Amino acid sequence: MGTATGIIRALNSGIKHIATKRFTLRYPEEKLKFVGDGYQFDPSTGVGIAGLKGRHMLFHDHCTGCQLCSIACEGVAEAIAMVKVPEEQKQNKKSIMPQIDYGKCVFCGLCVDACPFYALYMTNDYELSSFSKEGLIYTPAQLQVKPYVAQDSEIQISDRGATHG
Amino acid sequence: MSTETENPPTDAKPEVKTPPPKPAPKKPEAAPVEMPAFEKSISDKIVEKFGDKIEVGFVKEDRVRINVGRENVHEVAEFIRDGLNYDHVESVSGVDYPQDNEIEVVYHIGSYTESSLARQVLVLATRAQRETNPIPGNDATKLPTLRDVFYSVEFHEREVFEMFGVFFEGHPDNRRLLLPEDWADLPPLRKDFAIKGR
Amino acid sequence: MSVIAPNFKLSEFIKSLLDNVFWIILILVLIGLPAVFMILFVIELPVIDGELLTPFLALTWMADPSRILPVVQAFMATDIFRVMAFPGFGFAALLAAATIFVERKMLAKLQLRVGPFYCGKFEGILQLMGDGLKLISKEIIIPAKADKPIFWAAPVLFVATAAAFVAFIPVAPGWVVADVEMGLLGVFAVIGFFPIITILSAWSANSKFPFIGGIRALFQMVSFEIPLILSLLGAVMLTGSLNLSEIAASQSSFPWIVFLPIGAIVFFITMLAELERIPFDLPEAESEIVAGWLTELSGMMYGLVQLGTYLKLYAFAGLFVVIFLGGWNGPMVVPPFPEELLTKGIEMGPIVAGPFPGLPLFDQEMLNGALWFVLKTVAVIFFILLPRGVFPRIRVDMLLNLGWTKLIGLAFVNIFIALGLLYAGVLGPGGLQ
Amino acid sequence: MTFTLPPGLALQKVDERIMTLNVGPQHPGSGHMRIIVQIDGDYIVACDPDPGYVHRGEEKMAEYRNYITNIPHLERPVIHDSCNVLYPYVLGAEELLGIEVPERAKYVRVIASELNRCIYIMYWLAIYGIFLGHSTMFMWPAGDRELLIDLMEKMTGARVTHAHFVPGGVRNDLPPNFEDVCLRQVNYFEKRIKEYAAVFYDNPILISRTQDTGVLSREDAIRYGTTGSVLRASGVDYDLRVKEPYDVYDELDVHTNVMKEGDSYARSRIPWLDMIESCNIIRQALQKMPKSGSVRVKLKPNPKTKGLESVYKRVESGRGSLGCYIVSDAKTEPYRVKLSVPSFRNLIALPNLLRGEKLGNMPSVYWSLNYWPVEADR
Repeated sequence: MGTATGIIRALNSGIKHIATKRFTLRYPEEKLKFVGDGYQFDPSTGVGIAGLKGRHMLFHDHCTGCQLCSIACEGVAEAIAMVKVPEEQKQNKKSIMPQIDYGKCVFCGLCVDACPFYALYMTNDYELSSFSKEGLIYTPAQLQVKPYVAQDSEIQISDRGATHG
Repeated sequence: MSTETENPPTDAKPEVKTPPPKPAPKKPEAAPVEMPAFEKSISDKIVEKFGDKIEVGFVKEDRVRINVGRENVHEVAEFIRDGLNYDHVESVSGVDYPQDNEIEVVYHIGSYTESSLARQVLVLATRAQRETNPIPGNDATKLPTLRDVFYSVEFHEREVFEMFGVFFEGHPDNRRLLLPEDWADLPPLRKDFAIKGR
Repeated sequence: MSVIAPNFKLSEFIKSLLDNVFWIILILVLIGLPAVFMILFVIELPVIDGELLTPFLALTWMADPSRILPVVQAFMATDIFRVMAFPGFGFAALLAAATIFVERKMLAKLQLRVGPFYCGKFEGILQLMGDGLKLISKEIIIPAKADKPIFWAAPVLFVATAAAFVAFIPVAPGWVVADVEMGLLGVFAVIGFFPIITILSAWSANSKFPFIGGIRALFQMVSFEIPLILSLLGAVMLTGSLNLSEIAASQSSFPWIVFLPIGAIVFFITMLAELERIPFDLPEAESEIVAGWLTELSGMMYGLVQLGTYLKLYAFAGLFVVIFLGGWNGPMVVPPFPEELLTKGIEMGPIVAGPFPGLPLFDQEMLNGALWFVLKTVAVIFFILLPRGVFPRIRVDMLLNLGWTKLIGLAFVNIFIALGLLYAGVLGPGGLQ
Repeated sequence: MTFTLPPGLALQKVDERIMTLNVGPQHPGSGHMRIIVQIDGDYIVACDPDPGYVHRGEEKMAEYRNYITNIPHLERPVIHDSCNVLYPYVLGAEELLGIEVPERAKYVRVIASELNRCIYIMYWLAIYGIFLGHSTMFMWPAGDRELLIDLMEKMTGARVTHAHFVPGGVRNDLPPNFEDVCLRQVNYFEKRIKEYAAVFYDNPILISRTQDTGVLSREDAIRYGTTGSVLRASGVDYDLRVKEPYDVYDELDVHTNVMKEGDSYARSRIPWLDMIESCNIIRQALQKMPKSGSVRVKLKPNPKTKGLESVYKRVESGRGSLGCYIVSDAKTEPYRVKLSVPSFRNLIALPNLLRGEKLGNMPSVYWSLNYWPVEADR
């Protein structure tokens, strides 16, 4: 009779789960909420601050054009290229700043670790798809913009199961 | 940074260190600085059995390294299995040393049955002659297989054969494993096989 | 300049319109006119309410909708209606479509998913239509060395056989497509076609995985047909008839599942196996043999096989209901037909629709029977669908072992129970029923 | 059934009765590999695994990158277990570079490693379920995995490829309030996976389907050098977290799950028990972890090793013991990196287990070996 009880237990468990809450996150309508404002790095202590490794954000007034981010990326994805910025945006002597190709970037965040001047951080924006390869290359001017994100869904656990509330 | 690692410097730099060959920094007889006792007893057993045929590479905590010539590797492996109760090979790695003109094959041997050996790994290293223009399987880069001693080396030795061109004599199945069937280039993990653009 | 119409010319637009008109006229002349002549001169049109149905009369329906009711009633009395629409194919296909939707939503709920959601605005109710459109628009790819006529014919045969099976199922008293005296034997004969079609399709595809799948399907269906037939014999003995309508009618006070639970269980398990549903979906075991005998089918050929499978599912569920659950029998829940519709019609403020002298199209007994039948069938279908969520697939040798040793033994036990009930006088003349 | 084919040698004689099937790479039951199977009726007479479809030369790439930039690509072989596949490399690099890791970082690593182990096992379990035709067991683990992926994403900032461990600790400190969220979600996760028993592990159909199939005896398991759940299902009590504790595993109470049967069922049950054990370890680690402190030692930009030396480190990953052999030559790049991966070590058991089995057992035996094709190919 062990077989019969096992089969009945399995059926019972299946029927019970029909009444459990659905766990699916309906992505375009709901978006997951992340901790913090994105991955940041504090070069004075050498420890990062937790956050999503999403699209980068470049602070022009801090960037010195030292190329350390580009060098850090060299062995990983070769996504960062240093480009000349126009005269009117010039903030540093060399007037070069990173330009990131998100077609190659693997979002490891080593460039953020490499930046000693608090100039390069990551943000919560992860929706970067584009219709062309050129659209994935973000120039310094584009990287300066803080992205708008509306993410508010969190995992909520109750007696009737977990949901993305 | 990594662009410095072209082939010429790779060859040039270790050649400065060639006089003390591989196990140079740790000479167990010369510098017995608080060597772990249990590991020392293992290496002593092997030294006692084989004497000059082998050379103790290093004795560190949980790790013992034995360097053997290619003609003795089979009997040393048999002794390791029967006399010391090691029972399986965890990995077989090839290391290419172009400056020594040798390819080193390293067996990491562990034991499941003997509980005192559970955290020990015995590193058995042997070297094969390296050919400048390799013809995998048909040149002097050959070693005796350990498959009849440790069954678990079968696929690992196949991998080393295709990645380094080291032919294992007596291995029943020296076919390609990971590389495509039509691979006609150098064995890819040799140092003279350069990655494009680097 | 838009990309869709790079250079628009009025002359070409007019020319395309004229082309369309030309072709329409040509087709009408070639096909339409002969058809009209055939209708007018060859076919004998029916007489409805003392009037001969002429094309002119058909046009008057638009002016007076109540005149259409006798025509509909006359049409409902024809065989073509029974085959195409109500107890036959259309009804079954509708239930099968509902089954597919319910299966997907229920399985999704069980697995804590959402299931079809976006198609059709509300919980994805139009998903099936979307899938059908997708399947129709897909290219049909046929393996180069396939035996093409058989390969083409197999899906069509599969649906046809499933529809033939549906024809035997009585839905309400008197409402059955084929009310044959040896109905159950006919069912067995039709079920016997499925393995042949499967193996034909599998063999003609000339491919390894379909072949293994076809052989597995053959094993499975042949070895489960014997317990299937044996498990139904108990009910036949108690009823004394092979006519499915009579079997259903004989259970007016007790359904046979009360007396023959073992037979019902055996029949249910064999039913799952015949339907190739989890846990018996070996012929389509995707991790072993890709998609089994369906591997090489593509486009609407695959869609036809799926349609046939779900028709078959409905037919088996209906067979279970007819034989073990009492068919259409059940308490009368449908309200009687409102008589004032015949005399007064519906009064909606100033407007009065009707009266409708042709109504009722269906009598109360038939509606009640069909309702109970559908309810019971849906319940059985639920239990057919449920194992898909909670059981893994079993193995060929376990399946054959189950079929040949355990189920056949149980089916014989069931037959002995039926015989015992008859000889003890519990049932039969002088007994309960 | 006895077949007189020499062990390890397959696919030579082909006669009329025998049909050769290419299971994979475009087959729903193989993953990124091919198993060439010869069947006689329903019995497999010979089987030859053919990996290498996703070989990308991680070991060669590692020779051209320095010790830090190796990290994002060395975790690529098993992205679901990316912390564990990186762990031995990081331990080895620390020994070569002479770095002492802060105490808190060790605990963070243990938590990340255990979470990752559960994430991997859930993915593995999902595929094991669908290989047996159990679609619920595909959807439930795939969904409940999200709880832990969410934790990892809060912790490291990436959902799958974390690149979190570095020589000298971990990349970033835990986010505020992480301990409470972690405890809550791990507790719920444990409650959920215990519900799998009724539908999957205690299901009589599953048990009859997988018991006594692909039996690997204790002697053979040791002789083949298998590892992880395959080894422990065959009755060998060997877990590196207990036998050779790295980081802070010696301060935690780790229980090793061992079963004696050595069949496909035992091999599938061990990872499930391991997940429950992992939940215990995470709770212990959260309790014992220092509440504050540094998590990363500051390194020089391009650290160099001391001289020509080698190190072999191993950890217990989701699939078994995962070793990393690093040879360094006083440069910023390693001279040679060899990953001794458990999938590749377990692969040798596949032809021996499948010979004489039924074709219907092939997916369950194959996937119960805890084989991850991408990891085996590296």
